[in-house]
Amino acid sequence: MSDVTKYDPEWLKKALRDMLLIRRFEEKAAQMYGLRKIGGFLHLYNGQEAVAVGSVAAVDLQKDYLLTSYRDHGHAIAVGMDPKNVMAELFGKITGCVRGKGGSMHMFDVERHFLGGNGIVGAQIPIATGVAFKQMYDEDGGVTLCYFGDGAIHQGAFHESLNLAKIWKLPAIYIVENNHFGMGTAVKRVSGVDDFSVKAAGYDLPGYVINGMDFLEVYENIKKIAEETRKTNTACLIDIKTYRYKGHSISDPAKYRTKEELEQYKKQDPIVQLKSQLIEAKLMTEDDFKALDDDVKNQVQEAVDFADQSEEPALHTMYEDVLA
Amino acid sequence: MSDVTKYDPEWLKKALRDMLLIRRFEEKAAQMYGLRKIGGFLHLYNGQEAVAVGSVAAVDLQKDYLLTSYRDHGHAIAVGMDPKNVMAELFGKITGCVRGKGGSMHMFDVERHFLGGNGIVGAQIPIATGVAFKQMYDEDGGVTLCYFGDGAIHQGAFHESLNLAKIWKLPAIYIVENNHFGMGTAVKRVSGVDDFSVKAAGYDLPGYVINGMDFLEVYENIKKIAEETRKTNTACLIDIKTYRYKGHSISDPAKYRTKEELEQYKKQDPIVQLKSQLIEAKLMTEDDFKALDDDVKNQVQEAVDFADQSEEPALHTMYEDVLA
Amino acid sequence: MPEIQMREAIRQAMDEEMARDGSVFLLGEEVGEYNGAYKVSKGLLDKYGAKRVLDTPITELGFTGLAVGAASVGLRPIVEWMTFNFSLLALDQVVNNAAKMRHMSGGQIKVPIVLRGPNGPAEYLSSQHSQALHSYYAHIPGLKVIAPSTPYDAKGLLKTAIRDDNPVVMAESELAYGWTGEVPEEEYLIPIGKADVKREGSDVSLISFGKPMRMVLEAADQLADIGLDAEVLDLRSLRPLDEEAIYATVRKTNRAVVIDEAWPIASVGSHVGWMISKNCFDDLDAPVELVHSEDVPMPYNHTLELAAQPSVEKIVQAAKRVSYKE
Amino acid sequence: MPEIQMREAIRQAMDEEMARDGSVFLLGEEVGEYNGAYKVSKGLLDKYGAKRVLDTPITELGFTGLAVGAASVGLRPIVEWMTFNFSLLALDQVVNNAAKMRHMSGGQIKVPIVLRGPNGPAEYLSSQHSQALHSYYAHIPGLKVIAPSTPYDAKGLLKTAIRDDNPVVMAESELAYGWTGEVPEEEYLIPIGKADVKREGSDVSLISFGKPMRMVLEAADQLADIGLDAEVLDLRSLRPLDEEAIYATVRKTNRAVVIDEAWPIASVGSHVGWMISKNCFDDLDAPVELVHSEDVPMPYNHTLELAAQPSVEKIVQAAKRVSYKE
Ligand SMILES: Cc1ncc(C[n+]2csc(CCOP(=O)(O)OP(=O)(O)O)c2C)c(N)n1
Ligand SMILES: Cc1ncc(C[n+]2csc(CCOP(=O)(O)OP(=O)(O)O)c2C)c(N)n1
Ligand SMILES: [Mg+2]
Ligand SMILES: [Mg+2]
Repeated sequence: MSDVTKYDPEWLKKALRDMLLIRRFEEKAAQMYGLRKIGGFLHLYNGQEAVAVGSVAAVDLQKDYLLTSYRDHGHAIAVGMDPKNVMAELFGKITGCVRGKGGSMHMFDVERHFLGGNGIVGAQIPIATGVAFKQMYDEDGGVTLCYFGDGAIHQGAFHESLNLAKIWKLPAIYIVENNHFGMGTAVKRVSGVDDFSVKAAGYDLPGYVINGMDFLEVYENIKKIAEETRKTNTACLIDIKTYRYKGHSISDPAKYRTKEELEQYKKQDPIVQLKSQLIEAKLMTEDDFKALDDDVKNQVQEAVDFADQSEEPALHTMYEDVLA
Repeated sequence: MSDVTKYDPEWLKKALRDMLLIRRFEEKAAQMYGLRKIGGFLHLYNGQEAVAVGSVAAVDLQKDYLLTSYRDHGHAIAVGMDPKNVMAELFGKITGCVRGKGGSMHMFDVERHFLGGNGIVGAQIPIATGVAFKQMYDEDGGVTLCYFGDGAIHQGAFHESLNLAKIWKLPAIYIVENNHFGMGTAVKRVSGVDDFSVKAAGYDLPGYVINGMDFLEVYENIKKIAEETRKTNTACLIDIKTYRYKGHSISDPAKYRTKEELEQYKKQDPIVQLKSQLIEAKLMTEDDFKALDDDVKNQVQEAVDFADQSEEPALHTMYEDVLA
Repeated sequence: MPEIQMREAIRQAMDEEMARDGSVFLLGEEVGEYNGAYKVSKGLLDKYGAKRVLDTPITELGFTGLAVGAASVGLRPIVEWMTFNFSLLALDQVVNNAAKMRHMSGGQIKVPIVLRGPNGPAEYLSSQHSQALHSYYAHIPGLKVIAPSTPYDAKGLLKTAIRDDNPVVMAESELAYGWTGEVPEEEYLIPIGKADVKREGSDVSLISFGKPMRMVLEAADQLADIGLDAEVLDLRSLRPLDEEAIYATVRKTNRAVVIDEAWPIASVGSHVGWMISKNCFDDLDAPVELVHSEDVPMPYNHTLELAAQPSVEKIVQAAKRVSYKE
Repeated sequence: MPEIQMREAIRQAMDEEMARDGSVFLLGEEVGEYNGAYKVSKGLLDKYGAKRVLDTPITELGFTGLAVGAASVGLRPIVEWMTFNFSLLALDQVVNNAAKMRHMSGGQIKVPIVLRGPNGPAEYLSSQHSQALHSYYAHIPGLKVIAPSTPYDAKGLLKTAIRDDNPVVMAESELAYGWTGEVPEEEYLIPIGKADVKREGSDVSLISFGKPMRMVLEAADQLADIGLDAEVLDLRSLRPLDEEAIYATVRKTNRAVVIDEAWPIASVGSHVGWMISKNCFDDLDAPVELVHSEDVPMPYNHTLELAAQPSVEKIVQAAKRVSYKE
């Protein structure tokens, strides 16, 4: 466990706030789904907050990029998107970050270098490789973080991409957000290996394993790895072990796992952990945390109000954003 | 180098004859292409004969299967197909093994468990995995040999298939016929690794490297590996190093490699090697070989005559073999 | 006759055929322990075990190709694609192998495989998850393609498909899985390639298939209210197309509206429109109208999403136009 | 004006645009050291270096997706697919990303990518290598699709495509790479979406695109010999379709034959057939005929292979049929 006292307390509190914001946002989204304000698939990020927040904190979104799957609210908030536009997107409103076109699975913020939000399992891997290609082409010193699930790694797109990244020296960081399940399927039922980092050797790339339940562990490792990638232009593969507390999507009761397993992970909750570390180091009190949480809850409520009061897109917008 | 005296001399001579038959067949096919008796792509097998002949000799085609790419004449002859029907297929005649429907790239002989002949690079890999699936399903003790090129291994289909073979315990033997080039592209220009067998570990499968220029080395290794696969139902990946003497297809002048490299491989010619071993062990004389070669040449000429004299398919056959 | 859901009818077809023939097996993402993303395969794992009901990794190309290979040596796989959107990843194996192996082998091989799953838009899913891709399969010789609109048709067609020695693609619909309809207890089969008149009428022919059929029947009711007696033809099979049935209804009514929830260009719908225009040239009293989805990627917003698709209203309007009753 | 080959015209377009704009680059199998499987990219590696002319591994999905990603952040990739047959492996990235990223991002992203290569049958290649797959791309909103038939059109259209901020698919033809035609030395662009009357005539409209255009023009000559004055419209762009030009020629001649080398069902050809039938209903003196490839996988045997495709003879016959001159 890392020593929190090495870090600027304000920076740590910002990270804690970001994770908490994601958590509360997701809880609220689930509630809004129940009220039928949101429809379709809703893949929540509860439990995985340290991955997005820790890794985004470790890179520089002036030059670095990130891309992920449909489980994208956490990344959207981690890069600093306003929860208002994220919630409005879930509500399908014109004020949504993609104008009500995409919904839950397709959050994008090009200014913040967040390129979605992809609904096809594994499809973001070649795309991210192409973003890293552009970084190589322009020699701009950036790296691309490509997140995908433990289910996605078996897709051919993964294999083709890692080889391309290797031979063309692309600064791509491939991150398996290994939450142990692809829908109802436990990793071990569909994978020949337990530890995905071993696959890196098949492309002569470095592989790493990181505990994704700990913000600082994610941050420090990604920081180091990203610097290495920048320096060597050698891509890498990281198996970040994490866990999703909720079902695959909102309609999934998650009967395929035990309560004990879930409780086991909740004991390592990334928010609780960082909060405890901060309190232990006397950088924060329980009351401070309470205040922070209230503040976050307010922000989420504001997002809901904003979404609720926003307009639906006009019919003619259906013909927009098809061609440039 | 293996000791030839361990083996039945007739069996060895049969292997030598098969390799020679492939060589002479390919030479004749090239000639017929020049005479415009054959059109389209013509991917020759010269130099790689020990791979098909050695591996086919090591399995039992009563229960085992094989599938390969468009570079399939060698395998067709190795499984015992009559060169007449293979040549007639190249000529596009109704007496061709697939009735003039397929040409060079699509030799099939279901009775001999040879399932083609696939023109899409890498596409035979999932198909072969499915044939191995059937062997697992029926528990019939068979194994499936799946041959593909050093260019094909980067296809997503490879990655998806090996994982499937691992988790479902399918008796598939994946053989990279590594002839060092995919068309004009040297392996090292498009691959992150030199030795493909290392990729096996990414699926927790065994990986092997074999010298494909030596019939007995191929035979003995595949024999051992096939028995292992039969016993354990664990697939494996083999990097068989070989070389193609001709261009990728008949129209390719192969300017991308040096004469020296080619000569280097020709020194290890599988036919010359086995012949020398047999002569050295006094199992054969130069005259015997000459006689064998004449016999083979006759057989190839007969195949040409047969093909030449065969009928073209009638127009209405175009509508046949589309649906069962 | 018992009323059952579409998902249950599909399940029954698979169940009965699996019971009848040990070479039939089911594979796909979440078809086993999860009982299917849309619960179509519910109970089959318990009944037939993990050898015959296989949860696959998320590898559409790999497991579809595997199934094609298994079919080529005598098994009879049913592949469930979680949705047709993802089947694009497997398309090479369908077009270049399933549809071609018999041809390439000069008739030596048959590929008795069924490829099925939900096609077309569901709700609130945006553009990657809301595509009606049946035209891609209907384009390819060597395949058969069916698209049932009722539990009765789904069961009868799927049983036939499983017994067919050719690759058959069955386009279902997520929204239709809950639709109910009568299905007899005794066994029956429905031939592939036969359209079905779902409603007789004399004034105008409404021709469709799959999910839009429900709207089409509703539109027919509304048309009746304004004195237009619509005949409704359910194609059921998109390859082969039942040309005879199509021409018969148009020759009867002299007016046709084709309804296809796909995008218009190079669709089954516009193809049928051309076939009718060509082969019933002298019978047509009005141009053939096509009701299709707007030619845009599907928006998430539900109002826009509905507006982008065929609707009862659009069908009624088209029928009125071809009847010069505007 | 100099006469150059089609492959040279395509090369010139890429060369000029690469010289003009450093963000344009070319990738694909064998495009570099081998100078292209069909020598279309000859000399470009020498001129622009390995950073801008990249030989890819055989990974259609991966390198196409990579190019889509690179385009989404400002580069302008040209992807050469060795043939369209292999593009099926990349289709998911084209349909679900190239065509959707702008939509999914609410207009934040543009994807200026060109996807090109030979489409349709060449010779003696059997069924996996002889498919005309343009209908698949023409079906998809979010893409543009072009199919030039002359060196002049190829160069002008490709230059426009490279500058276009949208994904553009260009269907070429292996057999047409050697065709020659006049191409001016000075720079020119051809807009995407405009059809071109390649021959004026008054008796019957022959409407086609891409490789079959050459047969179509030959058929027009033969028709002239028997007193039928054919107008030949080259669509050039399959998405968007130039509806105005299509209707204009049909309204002039009152008879139409569409020629598409694809299989018939759900093809661009039958779609155009329906569009004409619907929108020129009162102008047509005969049903719209479609000359298409036989609905079978392509045989290797050359006689059968030719018989399976459109031919001058078939076009002439169809034109005679619509002119009631049989
Ligand atoms: C190509 C494709 N196949 C199937 C699906 C349906 N699907 C959506 S999410 C999912 C599970 C993915 O699991 P994983 O990669 O572990 O990501 P997680 O949901 O756990 O974040 C599946 C099968 C899809 N969207 N795309
Ligand atoms: C999917 C696909 N992409 C491209 C091609 C064109 N092509 C045919 S053979 C070949 C090279 C294959 O090399 P390798 O796998 O090493 O096999 P080899 O020819 O050396 O036996 C290519 C690119 C194809 N047939 N299929
Ligand atoms: Mg997961
Ligand atoms: Mg090779």
